[in-house]
Amino acid sequence: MSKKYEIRLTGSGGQGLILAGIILADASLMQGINAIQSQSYGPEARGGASKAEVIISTEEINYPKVQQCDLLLCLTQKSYNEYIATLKNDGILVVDDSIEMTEISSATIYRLPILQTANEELKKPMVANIISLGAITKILNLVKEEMVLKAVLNRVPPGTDLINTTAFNKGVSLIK
Amino acid sequence: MSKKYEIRLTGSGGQGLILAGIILADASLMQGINAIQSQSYGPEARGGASKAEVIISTEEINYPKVQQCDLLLCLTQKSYNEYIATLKNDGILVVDDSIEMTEISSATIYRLPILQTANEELKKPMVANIISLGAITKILNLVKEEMVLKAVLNRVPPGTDLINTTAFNKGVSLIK
Amino acid sequence: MQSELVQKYLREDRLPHIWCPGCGHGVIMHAVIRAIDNLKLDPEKVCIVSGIGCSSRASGYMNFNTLHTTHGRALAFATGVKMSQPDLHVIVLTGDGDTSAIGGNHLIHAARRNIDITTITFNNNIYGMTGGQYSPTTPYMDFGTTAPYGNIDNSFDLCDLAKGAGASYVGRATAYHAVQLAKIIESAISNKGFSFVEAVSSCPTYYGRKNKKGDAVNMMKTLKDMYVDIKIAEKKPELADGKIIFGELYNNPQDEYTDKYQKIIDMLKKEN
Amino acid sequence: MQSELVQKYLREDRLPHIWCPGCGHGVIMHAVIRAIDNLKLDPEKVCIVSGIGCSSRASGYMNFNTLHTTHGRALAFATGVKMSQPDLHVIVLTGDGDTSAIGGNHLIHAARRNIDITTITFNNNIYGMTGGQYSPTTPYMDFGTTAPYGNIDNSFDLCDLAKGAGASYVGRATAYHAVQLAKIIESAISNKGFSFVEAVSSCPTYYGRKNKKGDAVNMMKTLKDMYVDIKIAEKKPELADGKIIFGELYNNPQDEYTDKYQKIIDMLKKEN
Amino acid sequence: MGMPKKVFVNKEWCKGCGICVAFCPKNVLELKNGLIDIARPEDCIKCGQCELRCPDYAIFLKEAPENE
Amino acid sequence: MGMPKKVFVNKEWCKGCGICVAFCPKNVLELKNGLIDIARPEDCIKCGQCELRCPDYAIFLKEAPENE
Amino acid sequence: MNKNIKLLQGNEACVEGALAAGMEFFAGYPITPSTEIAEISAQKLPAIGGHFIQMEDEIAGMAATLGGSLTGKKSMTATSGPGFSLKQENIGYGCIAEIPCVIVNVQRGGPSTGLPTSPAQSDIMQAKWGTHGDHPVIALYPNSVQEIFTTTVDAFNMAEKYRTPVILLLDEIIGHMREKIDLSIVDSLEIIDRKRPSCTPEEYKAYQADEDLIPPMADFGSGYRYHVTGLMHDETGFPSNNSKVAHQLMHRLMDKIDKNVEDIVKYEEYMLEDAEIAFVAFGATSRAAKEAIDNLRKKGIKIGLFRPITIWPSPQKQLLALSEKVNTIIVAEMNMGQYTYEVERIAAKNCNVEFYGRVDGQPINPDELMKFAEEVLL
Amino acid sequence: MNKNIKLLQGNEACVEGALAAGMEFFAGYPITPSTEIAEISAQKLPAIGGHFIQMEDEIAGMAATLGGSLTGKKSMTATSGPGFSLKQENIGYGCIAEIPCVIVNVQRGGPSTGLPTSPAQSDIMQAKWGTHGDHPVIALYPNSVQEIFTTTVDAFNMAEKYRTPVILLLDEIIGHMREKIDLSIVDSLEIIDRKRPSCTPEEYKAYQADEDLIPPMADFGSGYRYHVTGLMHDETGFPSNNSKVAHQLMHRLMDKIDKNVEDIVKYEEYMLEDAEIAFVAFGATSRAAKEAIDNLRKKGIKIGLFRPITIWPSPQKQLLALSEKVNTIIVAEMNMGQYTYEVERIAAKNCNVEFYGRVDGQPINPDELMKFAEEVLL
Ligand SMILES: Cc1ncc(C[n+]2csc(CCOP(=O)(O)OP(=O)(O)O)c2C)c(N)n1
Ligand SMILES: Cc1ncc(C[n+]2csc(CCOP(=O)(O)OP(=O)(O)O)c2C)c(N)n1
Ligand code: SF4
Ligand code: SF4
Ligand code: SF4
Ligand code: SF4
Repeated sequence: MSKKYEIRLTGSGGQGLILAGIILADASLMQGINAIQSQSYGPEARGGASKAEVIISTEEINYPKVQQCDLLLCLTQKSYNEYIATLKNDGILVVDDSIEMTEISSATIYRLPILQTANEELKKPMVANIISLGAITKILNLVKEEMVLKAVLNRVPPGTDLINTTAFNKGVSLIK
Repeated sequence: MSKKYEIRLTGSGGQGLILAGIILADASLMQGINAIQSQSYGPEARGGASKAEVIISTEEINYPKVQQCDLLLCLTQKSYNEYIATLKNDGILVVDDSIEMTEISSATIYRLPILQTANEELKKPMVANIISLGAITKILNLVKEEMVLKAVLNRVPPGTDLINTTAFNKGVSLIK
Repeated sequence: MQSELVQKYLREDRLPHIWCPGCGHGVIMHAVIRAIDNLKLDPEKVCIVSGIGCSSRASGYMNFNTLHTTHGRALAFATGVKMSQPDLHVIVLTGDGDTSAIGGNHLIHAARRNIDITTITFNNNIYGMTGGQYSPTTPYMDFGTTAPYGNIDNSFDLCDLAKGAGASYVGRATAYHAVQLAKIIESAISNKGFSFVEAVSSCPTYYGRKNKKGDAVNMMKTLKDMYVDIKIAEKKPELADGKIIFGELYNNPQDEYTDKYQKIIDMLKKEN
Repeated sequence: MQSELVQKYLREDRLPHIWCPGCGHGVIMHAVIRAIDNLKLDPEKVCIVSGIGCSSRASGYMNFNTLHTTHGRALAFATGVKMSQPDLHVIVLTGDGDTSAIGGNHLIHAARRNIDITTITFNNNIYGMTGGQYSPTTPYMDFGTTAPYGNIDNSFDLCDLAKGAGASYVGRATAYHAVQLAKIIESAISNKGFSFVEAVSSCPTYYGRKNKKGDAVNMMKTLKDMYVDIKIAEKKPELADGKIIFGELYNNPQDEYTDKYQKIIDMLKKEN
Repeated sequence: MGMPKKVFVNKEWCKGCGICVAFCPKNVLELKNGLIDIARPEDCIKCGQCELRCPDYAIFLKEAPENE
Repeated sequence: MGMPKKVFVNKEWCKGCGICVAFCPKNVLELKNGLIDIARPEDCIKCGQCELRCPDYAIFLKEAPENE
Repeated sequence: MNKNIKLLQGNEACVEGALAAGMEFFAGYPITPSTEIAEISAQKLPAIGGHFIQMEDEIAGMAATLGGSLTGKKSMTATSGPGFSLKQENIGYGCIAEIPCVIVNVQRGGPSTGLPTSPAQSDIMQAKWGTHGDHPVIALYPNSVQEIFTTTVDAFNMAEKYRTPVILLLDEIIGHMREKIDLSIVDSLEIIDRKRPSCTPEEYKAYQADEDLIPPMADFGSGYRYHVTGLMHDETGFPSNNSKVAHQLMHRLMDKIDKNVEDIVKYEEYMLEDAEIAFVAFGATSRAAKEAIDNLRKKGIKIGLFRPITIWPSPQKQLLALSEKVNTIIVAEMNMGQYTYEVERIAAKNCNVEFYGRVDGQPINPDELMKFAEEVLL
Repeated sequence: MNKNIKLLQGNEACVEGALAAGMEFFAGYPITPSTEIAEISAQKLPAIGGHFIQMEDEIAGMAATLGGSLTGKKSMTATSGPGFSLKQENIGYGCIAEIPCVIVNVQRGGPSTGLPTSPAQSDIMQAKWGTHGDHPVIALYPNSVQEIFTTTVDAFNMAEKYRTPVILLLDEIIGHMREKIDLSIVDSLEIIDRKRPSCTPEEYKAYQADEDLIPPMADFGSGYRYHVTGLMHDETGFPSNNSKVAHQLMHRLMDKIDKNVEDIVKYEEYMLEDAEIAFVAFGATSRAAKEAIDNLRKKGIKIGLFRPITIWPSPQKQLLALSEKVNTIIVAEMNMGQYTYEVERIAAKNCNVEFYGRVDGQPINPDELMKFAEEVLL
């Protein structure tokens, strides 16, 4: 059966969401699943809301941009406000629990302490992206966790393997 | 009856033939006859053969370039060699008498001591153009002599009226 | 609520500006409006011209006649403005890339003509807008995204270049030396002729990060440490050792271009 | 029949050249081939690059690898040639308009990089090819077809400009001082780095006529009178009064650009 | 003579660069949640360093009634 | 050692600018019909000024048998 | 002789037309065969209190021309192929920032330096497509000295009316030839000035168009401070990334031309009433075509000429009508078939479209056109 | 995982393709969204002994690229709209002097600075007509990361084979997206090098073409001294004003492309077998079209896609055949209808040609294409 997910990762400029998107795409390819990653450029890229997109699919991917999100990650209020409308009715919303949400009926919602885990538990704000990735991997249940972790370790700077592994696993464990 | 003359004045760079062409066109306009003047640009404009063209016509002139000369003036051997072929079979050829001519059958030929008159008689080599103009005016018998002379005086530098008038009249008198 | 100066000279509704946190450009733009304010220029007669780059976005924030042109061409547009309407105060705000890379020719020619335009180059030693490529002012062997092994180009001393080309006023100050910067800009605008001001800026986002220069605060401190006032340097040269001099570097008023042209106009008027 | 030098280095079948009677350009081109001959350069390894203008036609007459480019861009093309094939001797022959008007930016940037290119500007103070418009080197208040009331632009001192931008060798001589000119060109080519030579030419056809400078012979004599050898000027400054100095004006060898790039290549080779 | 001056901030414009904090000679300022905060207003000597150095015009002195 | 030198002209290239004539120190040269002419070859001292200055490479010294 | 009758060079007539239209500023860089336009401007402008400047290159010439226009002065620049290529970036700027000005391109043989002193008509497509991005284009192409004068006036008028750069195409032949001009028309010329704001400075939004799609334009220094940018911008003139704003601006820019095609399109029809075959030609070539037609008519061939004076926007309606009437259109141009593309696009569904061209530096002459037409008829 | 499978950005794939094709020299100037191509070249070239230089502007970048190619090094430059405009003059030089090289234009929103970080496809016509004078043009436009790689190789191959600058068009979307690429093809790539002279230096005439219309090209410094000029020139390479020479050169330049259209034209057909309606689209838009087609097919609509990979010379034969087969062609492009002109020219006599476009900085998406197609069908 063919599966296709349009995923949008949103937050603020410095949160490394583009890297997260690349890693997810990397991991998909490793597992033989197609993936396309893209991002928004422009003044917004400097602070303000930032957006990375990944489409992963067991079939060929034609149109490379996300049209309606199957899964939307929001790490900041600003990005939540801006992108919530792009989530499919029956999509999956992953939000940081610091965000105030408006009513959403039919979406599956994961309200997770991502930033808090990064800032307070791991004391590394910059791993919020990897925590998110762990959670998303678990939720999607399409690309294998070990693949994603391998992809993480391929892309992060040398010497940060441990913290990133921890972060990833933390993310996975946030789900259930 | 409509009359149209395609005239090409050829010689070397410094001989002032473009000015002669302009003067002839000027004079034609003064008399209510249409005229177009043009010239060749290009490296040739720096020394070497130089070419000025005038078309005068009692009718409207469409195509602005000379196709086949009704009248060809050649002041140098080089220009004669280059342009003689562009003269109509029944055209008029005005050549300086220093030029060695190849056989031409049907053209009307005026072999005149233009350069000699300028250099030796008037001791002003630069008036060869005006002498030529006098001769051509007389030959064509279309634009009035006084018009051409007026046009000459309009265009030549102040203080040279006398020598140019003399030159023009000399040119006229070279014909018969 | 804003400061009076900001209210008076900036377009509040266009702020906050797009510059990154801690970018020196904002400080420099502030100095420009202080200079204009001190000179009591009629804002209607001030024309700000810029090219393309982070720095060149300044024109959009300033409440004058403002012209945000194409990359490198600010001075060429400005020359048209000044030449056709000599009563305008024309001020060009530009980046190091904008003025000295693609725009280098217009800089030297405007300087040569000594046309009354004040050029203020926000020099952050990098192309900020496009994400950190080296510029003609990137120091030797510093890094840029297009100089991954270190920059082998020698860098321009923009003040020398402008002076050599014919500018009649040349000054330099940094975003740290903001008070002096405003003073120099004031003198530059006052000079009737081509004036050049190198306003040393800092780009923590690209230049800073690529070259491990620390955060915005650190980069400001570096400006403080690296530059020394020419007046101090003249008095105590030992204090200037290994440092770059700032201040009024050259001030040599000369006949101005549009004035000279006006003389031709006047002469022809008389003749007729 | 031709002189040996002409036979050896010029394309006889392209001669006589298009330059006007008495134009200084021919004398300068002669000096270039004498310099090349003295240096015994392998003609196969010499690349002559020019822009557009009377002067820039020189490339077509010279029997080397020759590249006649677009107006003002000779140095940019030359930079590509040199950068991609550093073992070539790259010599740019160009006009004052070509190098310093439209090509000004490439001049200052090539100089800044100190890339091993020798630029010889045939400076006739006018745009010859297009018929006598003023150029950035036309003296103040001289006439050109676009300066019918006298030129109000200040003129560049090309040597100063090149030096200020970073050239490591700068020299000047005139078409009259043809022996010295060849010597300076020789030194310029020998300098491994960016070298600039201002070869003062004369355009009797346009500049001369417009400015009543007499015929070609006269203009040559004027060059003789107006310029004084730097060595003489240094010994007897009074002889240099009101005159322009020629000779080797600056000679300060510096690391060369393609050499520095080669070091990066070598470093990366070692790493692998 | 005008009223005494007071330091004001515009949090909407502040980008939290910390420059004002670092260059305040009296340590009046702090970053709070990444934005400027006038932590010790009573120590302020109205030197204007913060206004001079803020790249974002988010902090400045202005005349104001003493107890506004 | 080479043969003695002699002054040669190439009339096809000469444009008659007169520069060689003016700068010949021994007044060897003349323009004739607007082109170079070696009027007084016997006075030539083989200084090479004409070759140096001719913009058209139309006059030069070359080794040649004395009475060619 | 009528005092108003003069013998003028085409390039000279262009300057005279510009001055009659109100030109006060010229910035350029010399290049054959356009240089006389700069030279005569240099001579004439200061005499009327205007300004001329020779810039360091064509890029600067274009930039300065736009700068001059922003202060309210009617501005012009002139060039030829290589310079026209260099001006392209800033021409696009003029289009999006809606700055009126006239850019003259006296065409010569290309590509590159090509045949710098020979005529060509090979920048026809470049006039429309030379700069990046979609943009509005008006390009005019007269064919006589008299018409160079009036068309230069038209060019300024359209530039001012539609707030856009207007390209005036000439070719080396008509630019350099001297011909009769009757300057008595000067008195009856309609001169259009840009619409300036009638609102207060506070109300002024620099890019808010009136119903005619044209925003009033204030002179720099006249009390209306506003912002001009080459970025996509909204009605206030300030940059915007908003896609609706971009859409609106782009469509308005194109519409202000497209919706006024009737006003902008100028053309001449010659002997088309009963024509079965028609030349489409412009500039110098159209004069050869006329002469060819006169001769062919004498032979009884029903042939005529459609001469677009407005090259862009193309006279689409008229060409379509023509294609419905004649059997064959021969597009004759001194290039390798540029306008032919446009004529084919419009006309090929209705009639046969043939191309006759030359790219050897020689003008197309009447004889070869006659021959070609006769061959087509076989 | 197959080691050859990688996730690469489009711009990155372009550099990898260039290196695979043999690129040894890159000269450029940064501009969004092409900058990564310069950045990655700066990083990779010295490692293989090649050279990278950041020039002072795009004009210089283009000039240096041509200079580099003359020494025998395969050379590339990359830019976007404003820089592409600036490069035009020297692109024309490359065409007439027949200097192989690749010019990448990663298209963004224009005109002028426009929407610098948004995608567009609005330099399609500029790629053909941007420089003055008639000149040969090859322009290619891939639509995936994999194809960017192979098409960059094609671009170098065609440049070398036909001795001409080749334009590689990308757009911000495909330039910046990351996608799977299978690099195992590298081993089987055909790499073409320019034909070098086999004669002696004495016999060598630099612009004397062989029967294939291509003159062998010697590297500067390799023992063949010759002259290169942007003036019209004869077989020896030296300038000539002779009209026969000019005619011959111009026609050979055009013919070397026109006569090899079969070799140069690349395209993809998708679901066209039974199509009654067809999209014509390229680059990112063609991907939206494919998705739209898949969806429309599900609804039973007989629709397909013709995707030119070679944009210029246009696949005239194929488009003509298409027009004879379908009722309607919808040209979908992120501009105001540029390629539509070309399709109309070729196809309008046979079928209905519709245009669907966008110029607001947003990609054309499958939904709007579906809607448009359905409306057209009504
Ligand atoms: C013709 C052209 N080339 C390149 C660019 C891309 N570009 C935009 S800004 C810029 C450099 C900006 O650097 P600088 O002037 O130093 O200003 P900063 O952003 O650092 O303040 C470049 C290369 C462009 N917009 N136009
Ligand atoms: C882009 C471009 N602009 C303008 C020209 C016209 N043009 C050709 S040569 C020249 C000036 C030549 O002057 P200079 O370089 O001083 O050389 P000279 O002819 O005086 O030796 C000009 C303006 C051109 N060919 N290309
Ligand atoms: S990128 Fe650099 S120069 Fe640009 S706004 Fe940010 S800090 Fe300032
Ligand atoms: S126009 Fe002047 S520079 Fe050109 S060849 Fe003639 S004399 Fe020399
Ligand atoms: S300097 Fe300005 S932007 Fe920076 S922290 Fe202080 S108030 Fe905020
Ligand atoms: S210098 Fe040369 S060109 Fe001039 S007259 Fe003498 S030989 Fe002839």
